[in-house]
Amino acid sequence: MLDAAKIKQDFPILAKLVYGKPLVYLDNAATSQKPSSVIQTLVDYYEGYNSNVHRGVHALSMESTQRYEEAREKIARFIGSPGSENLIYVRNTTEGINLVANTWARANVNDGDEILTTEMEHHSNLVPWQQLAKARNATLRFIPVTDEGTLDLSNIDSLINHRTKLVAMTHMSNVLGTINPVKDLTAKAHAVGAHVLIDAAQSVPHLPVDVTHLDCDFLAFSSHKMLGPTGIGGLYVKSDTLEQMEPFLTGGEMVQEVTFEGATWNDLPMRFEAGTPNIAGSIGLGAAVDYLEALGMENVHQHETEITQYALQALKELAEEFTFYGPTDPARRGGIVSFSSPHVHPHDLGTILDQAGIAIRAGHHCAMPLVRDRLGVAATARASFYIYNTTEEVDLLVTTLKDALRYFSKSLSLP
Amino acid sequence: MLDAAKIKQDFPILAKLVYGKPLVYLDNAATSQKPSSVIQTLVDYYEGYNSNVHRGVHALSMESTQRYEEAREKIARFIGSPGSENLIYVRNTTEGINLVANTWARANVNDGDEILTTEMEHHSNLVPWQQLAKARNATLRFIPVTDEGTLDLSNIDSLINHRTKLVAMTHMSNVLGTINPVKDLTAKAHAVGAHVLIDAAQSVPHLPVDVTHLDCDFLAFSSHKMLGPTGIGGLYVKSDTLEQMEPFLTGGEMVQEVTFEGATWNDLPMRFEAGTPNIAGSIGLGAAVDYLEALGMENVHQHETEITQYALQALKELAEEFTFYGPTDPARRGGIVSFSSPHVHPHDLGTILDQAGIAIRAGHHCAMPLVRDRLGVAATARASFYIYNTTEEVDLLVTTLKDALRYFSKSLSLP
Amino acid sequence: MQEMHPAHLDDLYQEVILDHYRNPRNHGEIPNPHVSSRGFNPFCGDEVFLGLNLDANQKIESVAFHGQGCSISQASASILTTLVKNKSLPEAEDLSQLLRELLRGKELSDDELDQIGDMEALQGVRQFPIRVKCALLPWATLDDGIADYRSNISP
Amino acid sequence: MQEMHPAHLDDLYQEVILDHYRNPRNHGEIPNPHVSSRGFNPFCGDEVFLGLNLDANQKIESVAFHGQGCSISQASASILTTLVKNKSLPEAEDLSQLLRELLRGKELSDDELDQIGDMEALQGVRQFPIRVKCALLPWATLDDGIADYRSNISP
Ligand SMILES: Cc1ncc(COP(=O)(O)O)c(C=O)c1O
Ligand SMILES: Cc1ncc(COP(=O)(O)O)c(C=O)c1O
Repeated sequence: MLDAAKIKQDFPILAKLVYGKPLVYLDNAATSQKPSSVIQTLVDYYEGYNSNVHRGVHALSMESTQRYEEAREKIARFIGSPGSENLIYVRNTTEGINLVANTWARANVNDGDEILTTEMEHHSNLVPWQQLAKARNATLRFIPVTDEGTLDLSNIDSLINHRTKLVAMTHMSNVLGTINPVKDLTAKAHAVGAHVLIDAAQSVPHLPVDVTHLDCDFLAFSSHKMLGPTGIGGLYVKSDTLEQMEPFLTGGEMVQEVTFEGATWNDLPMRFEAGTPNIAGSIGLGAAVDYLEALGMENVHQHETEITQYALQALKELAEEFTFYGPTDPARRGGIVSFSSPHVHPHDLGTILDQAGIAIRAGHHCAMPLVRDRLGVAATARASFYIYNTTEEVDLLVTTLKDALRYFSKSLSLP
Repeated sequence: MLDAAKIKQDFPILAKLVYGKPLVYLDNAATSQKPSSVIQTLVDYYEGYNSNVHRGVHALSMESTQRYEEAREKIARFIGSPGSENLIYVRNTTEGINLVANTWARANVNDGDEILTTEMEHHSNLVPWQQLAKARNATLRFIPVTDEGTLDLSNIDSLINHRTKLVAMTHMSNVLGTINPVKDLTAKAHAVGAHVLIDAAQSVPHLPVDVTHLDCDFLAFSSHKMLGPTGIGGLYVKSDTLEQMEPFLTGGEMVQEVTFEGATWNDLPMRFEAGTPNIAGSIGLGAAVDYLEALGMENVHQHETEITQYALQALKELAEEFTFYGPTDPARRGGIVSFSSPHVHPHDLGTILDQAGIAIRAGHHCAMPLVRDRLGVAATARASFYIYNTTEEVDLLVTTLKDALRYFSKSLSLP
Repeated sequence: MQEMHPAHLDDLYQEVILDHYRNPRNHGEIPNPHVSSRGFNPFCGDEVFLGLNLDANQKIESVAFHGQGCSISQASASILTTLVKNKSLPEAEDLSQLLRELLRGKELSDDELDQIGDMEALQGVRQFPIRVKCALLPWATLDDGIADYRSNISP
Repeated sequence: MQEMHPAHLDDLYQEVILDHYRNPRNHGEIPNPHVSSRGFNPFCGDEVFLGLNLDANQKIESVAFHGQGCSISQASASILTTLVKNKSLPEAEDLSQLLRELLRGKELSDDELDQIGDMEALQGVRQFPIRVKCALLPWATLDDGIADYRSNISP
């Protein structure tokens, strides 16, 4: 396991007290905390070389452009991209997916075609495809989710068929923690000529991810969930597809030449980056990648697997009062544990845990169809782990959950 | 005039040396520098209450949501918006304009309609309309620019006519410094039932801007040009229009309810903000607004007018070797001075000034049609001022320009 | 971070609240209600369905709710049903307004306190700003239902 | 900020460079050239048009350029025209490659230095990384033109 206590020292926020109690941050699937090195990178940028990129002849602009593009190279390498021109900077995973929906998909998905997704998607990898299917008169189909919370692949060979133009699926569920067999599904999709988009919002921060190995056509992720700043993320697009794509947003930076009548497009990936980018954010994400690479993504994943196993074991004590969601096989899941109880609503659990300094999330986790229609509850409580979480924190979670249960179902005062 | 020397102390970067010389930053139209208060706001966010917004029940999430929405209220007030729900957070001006092009304009501009813009637009307020005109079979027309660099309104009553659906124009030119009579033009446009979009990338940072007074339908601006962080900006939309607009990007945050079949949209302005936003950036922009409001936008504008007048006066010495662009009437222009010389190419000027620690921009300033087709040069050199610039800096600019001229046209060594 | 003061869970989860949560009053559905509406909080997924029937004098004769959600939203809905019965629609709206004021921190007069019954127990929610919208959800749903009803009878 | 060392303007603007800039060689247009291309730098707007004719032995018989841009891009274009004359296309491409290496910091052999003539004066550009693309623009334009020409004669 990682030395989480030592790692914690790199995260200033984790030294804070909440209501006088040490912060136990278990809401990492929503957003992660940031190490000093990332925060300092932002300060260094704004105090040292802030300047617009790509067009300046002065010292500041040269430096900001160089660091901005170095960050791109670093991030591209981190996800195994063959080149940095395959990595488009976007605001977040959501924008990355919308970019694909509005460019490649709009041009390639037609009347009668099928888009295949899964029952466990985040709204960001569902609503854009609902909209696209409506606009192009295509059909949106779903890979079902088993009761255990894994993809039900029993009918996959009919779900992925010659009408399938795109398979859009999450690498790891933000509710169940399930890690999906995206490489196999990509191979199946390619066999029928379909493209594949991977929502990697939960995987790039937590697992080794290699787009070349996965062979996917598109992969989107968010900086804020992987120790980096808010407002930045990446969309990887495979070269052959990228070269065919028409621009999405237009304006400064993404053009080659402009006349009053029309414009020609700039080289890749700038063609997809209109206007002044989130320069500080990109360089900050580069620093986050440095931090994660120094730990090693295999170690990050292993740490979270161990914490999750520990948590699932510890939570067994509560198995009578709580339902726990997601695969039982630890090899098939990441560091996310969702649960609910008929005795205490997740929202009330959230408040009680908050008073103990423990931050979890309660709700539908932007996956309403999965939570409401498939799990059959209006909300779950969710604890999600990262590199700085410890088994002691899990112990505190379990103890406080017990207190909450007692508070709600038996006596009326907390111990 | 503002006490620029005192203001400088608030900007850490302005204390830096470039090649051993004090930084003279005259590239403010590209991006501004940031005061400590803005940088500290980012640090406070990441070290103190970083958390995803809108959905959390824990202390960090409550605080981040509250600060994020307070910043929105502050920014909305700053531009005179009647309510904060009229202010959509976007990445930059470019995204704001594209949002309008892809929602309202796509739904309301039809075959045979006209979109009116000007010959002095930044690519970001030109290319989206070229693309829209192509997609909707509409005609893009241009208000010409006079030789002095102002809008030629002699034919305005035929340019704004019953076919005009949208007038999209810049409030202030980023090349010429010209301030356009956007309020009058908005009234004219409304008289024929057209909507009005104002590109306020150069005005909101430098002039008092009040959307209620201007009565425009859309107004877009960028944080990075107004002391704020990169990767954030605002799009104001008037209520009646906003309520009719269909969403642009879809996914998390912008939905009300989602089923496997479809989705309903969230309240305004969240309906237009898909995915995790640039939370730190928004709060940082709020801090930038605080800083500007403490100075007073009237004072900011006056300071820049005075610096510009001083510069135009001082540069008169060079009138034989240089062409200066833009209105001669100081009341009609902001703090931007573009110039070119047949003796020294702007790019070479940029390098020579850079070696003296002076940052200017050289090129087409993302307004190629204006610079190449209307001014008739491939590039200009541009000095642009802000609150921290002083007359001493202008003096140094003038001296160094003289050195450059001498270097290129007469002798071969710098003094 | 702002200084966060520990609030008192016992103030939030007062016995009255937990009792309404565990034993909701007027839980169920009214067939063909005169006024009906659904409230939904997109951020947490809480949901309240409210139905009510009016008598000949336009007073609320019967009322019922069902839904899913946290103790606060469900208890508040239960409290609502006990308070609005036999009230006119404007009187029900006044109660809704009173709760908003209570939660905004206003001190209520003795007269007002008399009217609000168990609603007083929702005062503890003030210390938990994020839960205020839970307490208001059923009341906002009521307001919506009444507005709909009015626009339907006088189009 | 990284430590920025003052570079030497006199290294960038060597007399040879300024002379080519002020008195460009082979400036103009070749009617119906065998090889022709246009180079454009979208970030600064520099532009170079290049045309050349080949003799019966596929050697460059005549060459001319015109365009707009800074002293470095225009001087580099002028130098290019003086160097490629009487060269074969592969030889011209080798020169282009040599300039790239020179600007990347490679030390050239005496033999190589002999070939590059006035191009040596472009060495000073190394100290001004942002200007490297100015020096390369005409040569990239040449490479593009040759590639086009080849794909046209053997489709
Ligand atoms: C007038 C004008 N419009 C639009 C823009 C585009 O701004 P941004 O790059 O922040 O989207 C700029 C800035 O370069 C500008 O000066
Ligand atoms: C699986 C998954 N997809 C997509 C998203 C959306 O990410 P963002 O809000 O950064 O666009 C999230 C995060 O909430 C997620 O967990």
